[in-house]
Amino acid sequence: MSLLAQQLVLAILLGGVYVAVAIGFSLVWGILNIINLSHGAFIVVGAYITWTLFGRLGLDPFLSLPIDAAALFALGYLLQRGLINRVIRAPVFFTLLLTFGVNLAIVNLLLAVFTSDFRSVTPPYAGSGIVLGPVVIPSIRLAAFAIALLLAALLSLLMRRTRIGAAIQAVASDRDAAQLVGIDLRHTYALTYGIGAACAGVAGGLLSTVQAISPTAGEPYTLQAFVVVVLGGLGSVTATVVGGLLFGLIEVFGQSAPGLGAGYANAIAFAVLVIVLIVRPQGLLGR
Amino acid sequence: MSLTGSTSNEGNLSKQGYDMWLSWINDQGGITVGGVKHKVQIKYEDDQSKPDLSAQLMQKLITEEKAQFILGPYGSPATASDAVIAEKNQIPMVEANGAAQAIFNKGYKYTFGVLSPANKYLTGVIDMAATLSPKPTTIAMLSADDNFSVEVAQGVADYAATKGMKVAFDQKYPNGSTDVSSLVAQAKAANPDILMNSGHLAEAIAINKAAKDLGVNAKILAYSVGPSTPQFIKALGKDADYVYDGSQWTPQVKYTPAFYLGEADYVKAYKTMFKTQDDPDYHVAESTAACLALQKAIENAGSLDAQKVRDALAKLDVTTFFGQIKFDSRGLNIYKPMVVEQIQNGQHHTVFPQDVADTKPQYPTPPWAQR
Amino acid sequence: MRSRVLGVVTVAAVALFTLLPLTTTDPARAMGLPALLDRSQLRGLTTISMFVVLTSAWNIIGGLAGYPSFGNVAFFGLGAYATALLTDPDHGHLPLGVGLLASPLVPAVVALVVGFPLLRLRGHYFSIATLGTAIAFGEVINNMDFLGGATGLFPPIIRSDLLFYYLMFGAAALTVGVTWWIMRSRLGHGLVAIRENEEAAAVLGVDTTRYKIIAFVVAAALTGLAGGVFAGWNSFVNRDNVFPVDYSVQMILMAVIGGSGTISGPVVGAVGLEALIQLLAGGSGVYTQILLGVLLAVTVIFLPRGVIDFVIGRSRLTLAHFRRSLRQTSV
Amino acid sequence: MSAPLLALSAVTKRFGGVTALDHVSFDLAEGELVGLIGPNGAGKTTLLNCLSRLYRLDGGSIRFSGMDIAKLGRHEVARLGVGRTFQVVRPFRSMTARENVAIGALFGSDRARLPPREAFRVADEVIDLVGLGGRGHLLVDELTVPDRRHLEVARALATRPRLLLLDEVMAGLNPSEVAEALEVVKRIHASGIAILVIEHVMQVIVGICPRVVVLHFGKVLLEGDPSTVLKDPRVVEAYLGERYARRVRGSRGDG
Repeated sequence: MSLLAQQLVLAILLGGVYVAVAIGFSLVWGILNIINLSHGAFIVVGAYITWTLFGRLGLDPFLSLPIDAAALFALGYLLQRGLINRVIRAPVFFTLLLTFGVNLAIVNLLLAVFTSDFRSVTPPYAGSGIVLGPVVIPSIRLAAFAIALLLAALLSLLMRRTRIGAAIQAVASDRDAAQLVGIDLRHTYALTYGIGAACAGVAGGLLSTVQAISPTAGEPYTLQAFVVVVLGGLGSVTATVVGGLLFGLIEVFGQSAPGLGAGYANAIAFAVLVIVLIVRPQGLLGR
Repeated sequence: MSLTGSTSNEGNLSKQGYDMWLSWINDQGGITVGGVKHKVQIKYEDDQSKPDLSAQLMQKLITEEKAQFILGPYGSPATASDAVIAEKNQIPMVEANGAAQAIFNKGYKYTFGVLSPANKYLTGVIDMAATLSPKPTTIAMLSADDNFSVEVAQGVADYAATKGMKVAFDQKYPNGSTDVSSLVAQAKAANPDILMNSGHLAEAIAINKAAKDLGVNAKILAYSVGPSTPQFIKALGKDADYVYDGSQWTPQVKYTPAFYLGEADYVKAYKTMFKTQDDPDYHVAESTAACLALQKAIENAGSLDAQKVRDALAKLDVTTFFGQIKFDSRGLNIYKPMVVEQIQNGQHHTVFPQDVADTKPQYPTPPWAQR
Repeated sequence: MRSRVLGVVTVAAVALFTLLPLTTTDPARAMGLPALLDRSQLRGLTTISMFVVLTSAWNIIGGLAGYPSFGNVAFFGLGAYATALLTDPDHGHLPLGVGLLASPLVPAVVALVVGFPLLRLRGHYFSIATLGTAIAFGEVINNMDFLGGATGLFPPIIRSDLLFYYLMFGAAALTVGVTWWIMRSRLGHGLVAIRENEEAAAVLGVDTTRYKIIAFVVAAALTGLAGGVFAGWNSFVNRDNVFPVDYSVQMILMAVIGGSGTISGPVVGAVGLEALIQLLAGGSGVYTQILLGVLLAVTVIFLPRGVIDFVIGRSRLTLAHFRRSLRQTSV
Repeated sequence: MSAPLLALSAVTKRFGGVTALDHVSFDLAEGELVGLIGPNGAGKTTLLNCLSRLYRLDGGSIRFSGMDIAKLGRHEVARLGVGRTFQVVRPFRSMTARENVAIGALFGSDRARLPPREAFRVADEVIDLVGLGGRGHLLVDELTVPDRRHLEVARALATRPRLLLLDEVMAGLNPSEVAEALEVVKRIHASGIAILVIEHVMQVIVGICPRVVVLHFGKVLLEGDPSTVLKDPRVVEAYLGERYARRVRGSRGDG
């Protein structure tokens, strides 16, 4: 019973990590119709920025999150403006390939700079937790969870309450009409992609505190993001949050399914993915 | 050799080990064959941590660079692929970085491993645990699902019972898993005296973090691969303390080498050559040992003929700074014991077997809350 | 005229790649021919042939039918495992020939079964679902003890490099031949119609479900055959070396860079890119990978229809062409 | 009188809460030419999609030459002899006009399904028939907008259908182009193929269709000969209502 409660807590906290991982990916997919295969690499870049600032300047990992966001926003903006905008009207398969190429380049640049050593940020307060009877709530994971939800809330506000958000929504619903009312398409696309990358940067900063990172660690994150978005559905922040939490539950409890075990974790996750795709392609909350 | 890609870290360490021997032997004027000294050249190719590329490059080295003998690549999958190439070309390969035993059960004649095989990786920890009091009795075993890690876990499962211990929890997770916290929670529920992981550095770090987060207060935390590297301590800081690992070699072991350097000189030479403060870890040492085995076999054979050197390897029995090197009929070095290391105050110490240990294990590991 | 030139080029290429390997060091000595190739170059040619199979087979489902599968490596792995299981002395212990027979069959049956649900998905969804299926297959097999578990399987070593070269080259020729036949048949026209507009194809009477399944199964069988030959050649099969996601990506890159949806594009892409990778191999892998990434980006942006478009003169390599291509796809 | 070629009985289709087709029933005889008209949103294209089995019915039945379409696959409907065009053209863009049409002849109805060589010969004939002669080698992107409409018709025709469904093939054409298109329709009809012509602008088909069916809000408003139908106050109101609505929208400035 206490194990069940502990698993549940971990599943929900893990879900928070997935929300952070998926939220930028979902935005870019929903608005630009790009499956951003370099999303995982962005996350890793964010993680390395946090790691560097922590190692060199002793900056608390949670304080470096805004810096991650800003740096990744700039990177994302420039990439979209300079590169991806040029094939945005080509078949979706091409943007997929292009972002794969970008991913390859980023990962290997990171390898050249940071080597493939595993890094992890371990602030002094790591490992402390709130103990509720037999259940432990690790404080770093709890903080990461809270920040992931805060990030989702901020993004939601940005999309609904600001001019930028309105422009992004307009571009997503009707490109030509948006252009007619004076929205700069290139700029708006680049903004969207930049915001998506910034979210990835924050996710990376969070991940560096709970997991070990290396330049090649990004691919699983891209896949996780994809699964989360498919589960929740495209097009809203809420859907991503639901998808992320659900995926956390599936991961944790799928592993303890009798007769299967953790060795099948990916198989279980993808089986769920394929079933959802076939039964309800728009996702659980998708339109 | 995996100089880039997912195992580039270990690959580069192994290359350092080869280079250590190379500079030493050429300072001596080379290998003596029939009274004549032959200078040695080692050619490297970067297999990018991909087994298929490794085989391709191995063939290239043999045909284009006219490689006469092969030093193994890094990792069990690449070693398995390269063993086939060695076999097809009938060129002896001495490998130091692929411990999965399966490679040696196939009747290959040209592959020799200086390592203790995978199933021995963590049995040393069990041997040690049996000598401690209070004696731990239950083990929770987590394992990645690659061939090497599975063999390590299997070795523990087979061996624990003979020492009166019970594996209370045994789970595999996919290689490269990003989150293992729920597995650790399950392991915790089994309330083990010993928490073991058979995986890689990233997972060892993640499991140690999760163990602290969730307050898993096992008396022994032991991970197959990871803690022996300096990175493990850098990544975890004080939390790395008390962790055990099974190691092929540690700078503290004391053997009586028949030739080449002793441990202390080896460590000193390493630090000078690579301008570092870090001690050489076992990847470096085992790779140097592979070179030593090959050197000795060539000298014993008194010939550069591949067939004769192979036969000399099969008969080899020599003690080096790395320990005894002697191959069974499969080409496996089952005669060298694994040593157990523990991290104490941010330093690696050898704690078992007692005859090579430099200090006693700090046991039991204090609960996380009291550190 | 152009078709005659192509015919001559094809015959010449087949003749060259059939005869040239006879000049590899050992057989050349045996037959008194000049030694023009060494064993490592022959191995390189075998690997190139393997990628011709993978890329051309991918082209049938990805290029012709327009279903960009990211999971074809699963068929390679299944084919390899089928052959390995039958030939490994600890398991089937049957001759290689028998093992090879199973290598296209097992993946074909699997493709038939998973094809029905998967091929109902389109675009990104199909790509990722196939990728997930491939990863899942690798993982499940890795957990199956009767398939050698994580250790893998070990078919007996057969020392003839030439044998495996001819097997792989034969598989490549077969794949290209099958593609050629498909493209001239009703099937090929139907597949292209599906790629261009599935509903329009359906109302014209194309049995879209059946055609997609056929394409998927044929691609799976051919990919599996390459896997089977690889198993015998490499004598070692486990999840890490026959289910690498890299292969799925690599075949797509090769097809796209060469020009997908054509017969020669995937061949040119596979030969060119794999030769380049082999030339650069041994150098630092990091920079090879960065180069690949840049090459991919350049192709996607400037040569969306692949290199073959220029080789066979369908488009001219001019600045105006680049500009037009950019104008069509950018904002 | 023999059984009708096409028989719709109480055909119903819903999208979420909206009923797009509500108990639509009418027949069409072998070789007959019928017009299907109605204001925007009346459900004309939805009906066509039901006829070619792109949509599944929520009620009622469609029988084509005695077969229940609901039990067939999309391609089987085509093989029985139902050809159609799309209002928004859906050419195979990587192919030439000739190849596009050949797809119809390669597949299509049981009377088509020719081997590749013959399919291309038939394609050439059909291309001439619809007035695309000499432009068969062009890629779709190189064709003019009216030519793309003709291509759509040619492709459907090459399937050798017994019933051809034309979805607003004349929308957006200028008067001389419309006249040309009407000629093509007449020629096709003269060869014995039954045709259901959908048009938004009814004047276009009044001249050629002996019988029209009026659809309004998913229901059959009435059917009969064009001159009677056109004068019917309900039809006038249906269209007027739309025009009125359009004028109101226009004055708000978002037309």
